[in-house]
Amino acid sequence: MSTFADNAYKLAKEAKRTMEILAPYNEDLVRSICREIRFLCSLIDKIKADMKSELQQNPSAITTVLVHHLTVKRSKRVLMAYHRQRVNRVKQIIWDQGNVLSSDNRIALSGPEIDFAKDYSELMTSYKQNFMEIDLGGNGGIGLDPPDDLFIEVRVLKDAGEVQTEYGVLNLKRGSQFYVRRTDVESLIRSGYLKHV
Amino acid sequence: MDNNSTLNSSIHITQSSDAFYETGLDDEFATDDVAEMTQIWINERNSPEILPYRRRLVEDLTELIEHQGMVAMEGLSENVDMRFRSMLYQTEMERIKFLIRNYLRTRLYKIEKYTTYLLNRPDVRERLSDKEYEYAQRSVFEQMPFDFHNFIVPNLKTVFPGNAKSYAELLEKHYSKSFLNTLPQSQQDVNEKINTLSSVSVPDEYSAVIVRGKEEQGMFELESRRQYEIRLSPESIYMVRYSDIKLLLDEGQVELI
Amino acid sequence: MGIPWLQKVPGRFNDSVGAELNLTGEGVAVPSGTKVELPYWLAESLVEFYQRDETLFDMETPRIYNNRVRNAIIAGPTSVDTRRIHPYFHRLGIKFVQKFEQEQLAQVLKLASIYTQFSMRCDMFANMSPLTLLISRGNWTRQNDNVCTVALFRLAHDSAMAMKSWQSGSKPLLQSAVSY
Amino acid sequence: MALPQKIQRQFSPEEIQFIAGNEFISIIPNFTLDKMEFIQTSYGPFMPPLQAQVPLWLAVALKKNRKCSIVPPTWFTKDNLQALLQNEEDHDEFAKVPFHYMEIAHMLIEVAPDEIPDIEHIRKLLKDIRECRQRKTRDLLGKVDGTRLELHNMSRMELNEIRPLFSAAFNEMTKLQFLDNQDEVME
Repeated sequence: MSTFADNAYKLAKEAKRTMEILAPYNEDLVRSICREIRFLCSLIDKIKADMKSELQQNPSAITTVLVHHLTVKRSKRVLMAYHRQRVNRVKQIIWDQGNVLSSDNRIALSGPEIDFAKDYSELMTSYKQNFMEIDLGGNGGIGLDPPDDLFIEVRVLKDAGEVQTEYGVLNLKRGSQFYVRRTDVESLIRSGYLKHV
Repeated sequence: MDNNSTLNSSIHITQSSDAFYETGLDDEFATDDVAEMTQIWINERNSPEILPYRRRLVEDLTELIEHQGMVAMEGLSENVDMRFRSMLYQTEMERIKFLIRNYLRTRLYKIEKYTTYLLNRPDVRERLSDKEYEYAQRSVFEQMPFDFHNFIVPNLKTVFPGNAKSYAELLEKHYSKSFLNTLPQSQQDVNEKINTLSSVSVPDEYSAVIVRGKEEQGMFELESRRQYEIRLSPESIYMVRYSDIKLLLDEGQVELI
Repeated sequence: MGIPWLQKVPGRFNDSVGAELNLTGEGVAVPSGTKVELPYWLAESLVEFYQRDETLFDMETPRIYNNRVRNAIIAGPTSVDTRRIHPYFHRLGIKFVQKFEQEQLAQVLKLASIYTQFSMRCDMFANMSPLTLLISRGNWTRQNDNVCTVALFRLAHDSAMAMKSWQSGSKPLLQSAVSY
Repeated sequence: MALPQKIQRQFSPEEIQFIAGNEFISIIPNFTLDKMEFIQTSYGPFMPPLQAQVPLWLAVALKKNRKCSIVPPTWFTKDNLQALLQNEEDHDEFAKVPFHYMEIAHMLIEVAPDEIPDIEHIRKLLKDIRECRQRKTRDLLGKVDGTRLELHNMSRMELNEIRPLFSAAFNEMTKLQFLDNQDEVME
């Protein structure tokens, strides 16, 4: 067997290395660590069963049990940390982009992570319902940047006639310039009628 | 410019004097809701632990936004002048919405970070709003009538039909499905509590914050090291341990920067 | 690549340890009193346990904190590159200070960290251009993978980048999705 | 996460600028408008050529719509900034500056360059002041000891800029501090 949770080391290092990206879920390593934990637990049980009341009199056996026990706890802690870090990544994607299941992400995520993403998105959406006036964003909606340019300056690139906005009617004649609500013209800018200046 | 300032002071058209705004400090509107919300948000962003939820403030401002929204909408159908006003009103509304949005999301971030700790500490738990508490952990006993006479504990599955889950549950379910359920029974607890191996995240009370006094109040001894003092004054800014000024912050004597 | 709690520290077991534990990696038993090196996380927990008023394991302070090093740091905090002595000189040292309440080591670490770790590093990037900063972040991270200064460097670096981007006032304009 | 990673340790400079938007500034409106009831308070009436004081965010919105000219604050002149720089260079401590000086300067230069005399000179002075203050900041780092650190006269933007690095250094030092408490117990 390996010495003191070698696989847990590997996973801890991998977690540290991939702190800023969503790396593919390392199922193999997670499984080996779980196997190791099960194995160590069975060893502990066996020693305890074999020695019964004599265990207290045998410092060497106690040391063995203790080291195994601590190794189990350490490995488990690494597993928690690894999964927690990934959960944070997933949550970040759900808040910022919403579409957690883009093909890139889908490859990187484990089955339980995909389920978590779906559940989390629902949980967050139901919390947001309490603040309809404010709009908390999330799911790729409004972000947390301060509202610096609620209204923006646009120049008309192509005649588009009259356009009804929440803020009133705009007569979009080529070359004219307007100061308008950002959200009213975003799609017009995307489709090339207006230019943000 | 000289002419203008003479004009200004002789006619008193503005609400405040030049000297007033020249101080450059933030406390001009110490009593108004928007200024208060701004500082509450700044405090929340900077403190390691979650601070008491300001329900009244959030509700009042939300109502005001709602009302102002209707005023701004009325302006839309009117003349150019009204449309212009409407635009300015909306600009202010967006600023306040941003404050509240950022405040609530900052709290959500902390709630998710310290879920177990928050739920296990009644004194900390009461800093959460009802909605936040529900988000962290729906209380089984609040949702289902509990039969005290017969001691029948409601079945979890009937309490949480479908996907109505809390964050604590989601996380527990996730850890369980990912690895915990393959471990021996004795190792399936989500929350390890053995000293250095504790998996429960707890806010670091000793972490650094930047702080200043709201009013001139003289010297104050640091809780942790009494030989050190800080001056409580709007002009005196310090980096200190959060634990050293926690009480002052509770009492509203200092603000975080 | 490393993490402070993975670092090995010296110590001795007060009783013999069976071969099945494979403490040395060679599959043999370790007689009591033999000096062994254990990862910090394990040593730290083992020292907590007593058997008949005797500790199971005694941890020793690693050589990297011996008197020679300490005196050198006290004599000239900037003359000792603690990162070359050990990549986790500071972080591991803090653990020893907290665990064993070693006052002198605490003082030494204070000297070493303030001068060599923080101030000097801070000077290096303070006046770099945004581009240099971008490139240097990668290099720094690779060359000094283990050091806590990397973490500090990153913090300062990210602040500096955010400031540069704000000062340049480059607000992204909304773009047309149509190409001409 | 509910709070994006890049703003978990500090505010973004844009957020600090947002906060500075509450600072008051004088404008000269070029239009007449009755008093307006905002959520926070009311502003106006606006009657050219009389000066009015409004929060910076409102001044910026009016200026962008060419509805006013902005009166730069008294500290924002070539002479006063020159004096400030001199003061900054002459002393080891930070000179007293308006708490939002960087953000206000930034916004004024961006939205009202036409109303700032000697704008290029002012830019240069601001840069020199900033560099001088940054040097002082670096010296300050050596004073971090995990108990308390005086940061008097630093502006909000500067405080926010140093926050992640200084907090990390401070927290490291805090871990080395427990012994001082013990000394105290023994005394």
